[in-house]
Amino acid sequence: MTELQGLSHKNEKADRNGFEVQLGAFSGPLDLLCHLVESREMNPAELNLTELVSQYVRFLVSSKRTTLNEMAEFFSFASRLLLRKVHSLFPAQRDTADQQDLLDEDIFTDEEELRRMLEVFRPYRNGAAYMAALQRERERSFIRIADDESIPFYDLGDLYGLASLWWQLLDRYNEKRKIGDYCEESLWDDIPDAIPEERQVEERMEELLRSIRKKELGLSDLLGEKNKKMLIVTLLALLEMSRLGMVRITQSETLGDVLVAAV
Amino acid sequence: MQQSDENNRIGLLEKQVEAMLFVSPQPVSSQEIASYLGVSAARIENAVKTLRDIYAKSHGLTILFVSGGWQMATLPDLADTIEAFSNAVSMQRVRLSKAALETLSVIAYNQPVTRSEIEDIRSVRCDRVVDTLMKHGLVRISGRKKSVGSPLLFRTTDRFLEIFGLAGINSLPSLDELKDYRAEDDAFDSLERTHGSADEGDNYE
Amino acid sequence: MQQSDENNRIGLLEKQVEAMLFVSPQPVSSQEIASYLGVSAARIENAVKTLRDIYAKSHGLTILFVSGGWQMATLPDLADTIEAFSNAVSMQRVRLSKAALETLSVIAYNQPVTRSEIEDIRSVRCDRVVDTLMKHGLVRISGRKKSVGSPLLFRTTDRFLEIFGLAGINSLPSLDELKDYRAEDDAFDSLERTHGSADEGDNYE
Repeated sequence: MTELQGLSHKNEKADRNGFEVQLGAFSGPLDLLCHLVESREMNPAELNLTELVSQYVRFLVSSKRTTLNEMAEFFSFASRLLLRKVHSLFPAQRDTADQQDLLDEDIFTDEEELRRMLEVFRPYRNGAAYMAALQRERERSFIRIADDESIPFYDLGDLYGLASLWWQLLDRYNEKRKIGDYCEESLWDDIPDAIPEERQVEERMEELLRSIRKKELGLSDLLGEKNKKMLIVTLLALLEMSRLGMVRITQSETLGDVLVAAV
Repeated sequence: MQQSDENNRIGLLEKQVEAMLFVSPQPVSSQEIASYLGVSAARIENAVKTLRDIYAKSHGLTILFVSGGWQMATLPDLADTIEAFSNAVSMQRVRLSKAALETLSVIAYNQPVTRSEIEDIRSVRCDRVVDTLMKHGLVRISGRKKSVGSPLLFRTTDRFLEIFGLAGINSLPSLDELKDYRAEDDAFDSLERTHGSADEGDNYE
Repeated sequence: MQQSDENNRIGLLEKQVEAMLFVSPQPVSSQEIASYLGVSAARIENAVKTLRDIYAKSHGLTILFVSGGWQMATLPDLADTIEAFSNAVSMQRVRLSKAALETLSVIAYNQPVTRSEIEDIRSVRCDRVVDTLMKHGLVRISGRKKSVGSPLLFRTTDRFLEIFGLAGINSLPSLDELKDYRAEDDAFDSLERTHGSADEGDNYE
């Protein structure tokens, strides 16, 4: 993660017209590719895969405020694009047995295939944009507020809807029994946040900076009382700050407290 | 209403008040509206008066003054029509709130079941919801449980089976039948799977 | 307004229709009203037209045509006022991520459609998004496809039409017509801003 951050810092400086990229603003790899094709005014009929891939990867590298999950998904797509290119340049490798499996999984074979994917995808992307506009317009009008918690309504007769609600409830119930004191947040909190996100680390960095700017603090103060997740995020934040030369970490005596000061 | 200029200005205020009364499920006092719109309560009173006049002239709606506030409602003359209509509509085209549908699912999968058992699973009270379900003929009382306080037991009705197109209560979808769309909640699970053989479309993560 | 009252005078039928639209929590079709009142649907259409004209002239309310029916709502111009007035109205809004909208568009145009068909088009996994859409009641399972593994089929719901202000699924322009549709620059702006606060922890998908 620190590597990626390092790269993105570099890129920001190198790329003068550098526009901010947030993967979260894209719905997926194809959405980003469409955006690239449009913003660079490439002719989809003359898609140059190499050029597109290199732009795509540059985009990913300069991407900001991105969760690791997002990044992973986009890079996985990018690597398949690259692999494809390699195979088209070195067709001989196709014979290797273990490469064969990879090829079978692959979804496109060349520019033609990628172009076809984009062509199929693009109208839906427009459809989504159109629907977003529709929704915004509709949301300017309000209907009467029902006096109970009856929004949203479910059409009766939707058997699968009924069934899935039950299985969700059961999940929640079992979870509740498992953890004893159940609170709705904690369920969602734990799942996607299991891997600390860059954003969390960045936020923590700012917090830490604010507290140590006033006075030098011991590591034990900074790591105290927090939960496990917070602990990891704090450690990552400290490492990153140290790497960037934002803090000075010292230990005055063996086994003494480690002191953290802002530089 | 004499001066066109004044008319227009009052027009916007009236529209705002009208829309507020429309969306609000409870009566709203002039003071409350006034504080939201940043005008005097007296101006609100005037606006409401104008609205009431407009509605009184020729509308199926009216503005009532109840428990210290204004509330939009249907004309008293139409009471019979409207009451019958709203029952008819809600029977014909039943739509349930999430709370109601959840409760229905608990009853369907666990029948016969008591109210406190339902509440245990949903961790919210459900007397009102159960009443709604009974009113719609989706749920019925099927007896009393032989335990302390002998609480009522609830079951789904034949109408329930009909509406959901079920041959019998045993045909309710199992967890397995829904696995097609249910999200894998465990992030690590999906990571692991990319290393193994990628079945279906899972190889994108 | 300055004309005589006669212009604004409406008949009993209009009043009834107005009151019905007022009480109904969901859109009501002309047929539904007609069959209830025992008059022709054409007469109802006319009555609604008269009401719409009256509302258009000087009211804070309007009558929408969504999901095949009529629905009373506040004027779009008053959106800010009403929003500030009542927190509860925000419940009527559904925040969807860009991925969710895209998936919804694939489902809307191809329904009924399986998850792997959606994934073929979007080239990313969609279980989480589909799950979210189902939770919001915008999409439902409509059965199983008769093919290998008999995967579940998904459809949009009436609520989908209501949320997007569509009279029916046919009111969406064809994909061909959208070929050159470009979103205004800020079309997704609000989405990005709320990106971190969607109800799903993992709102990317």
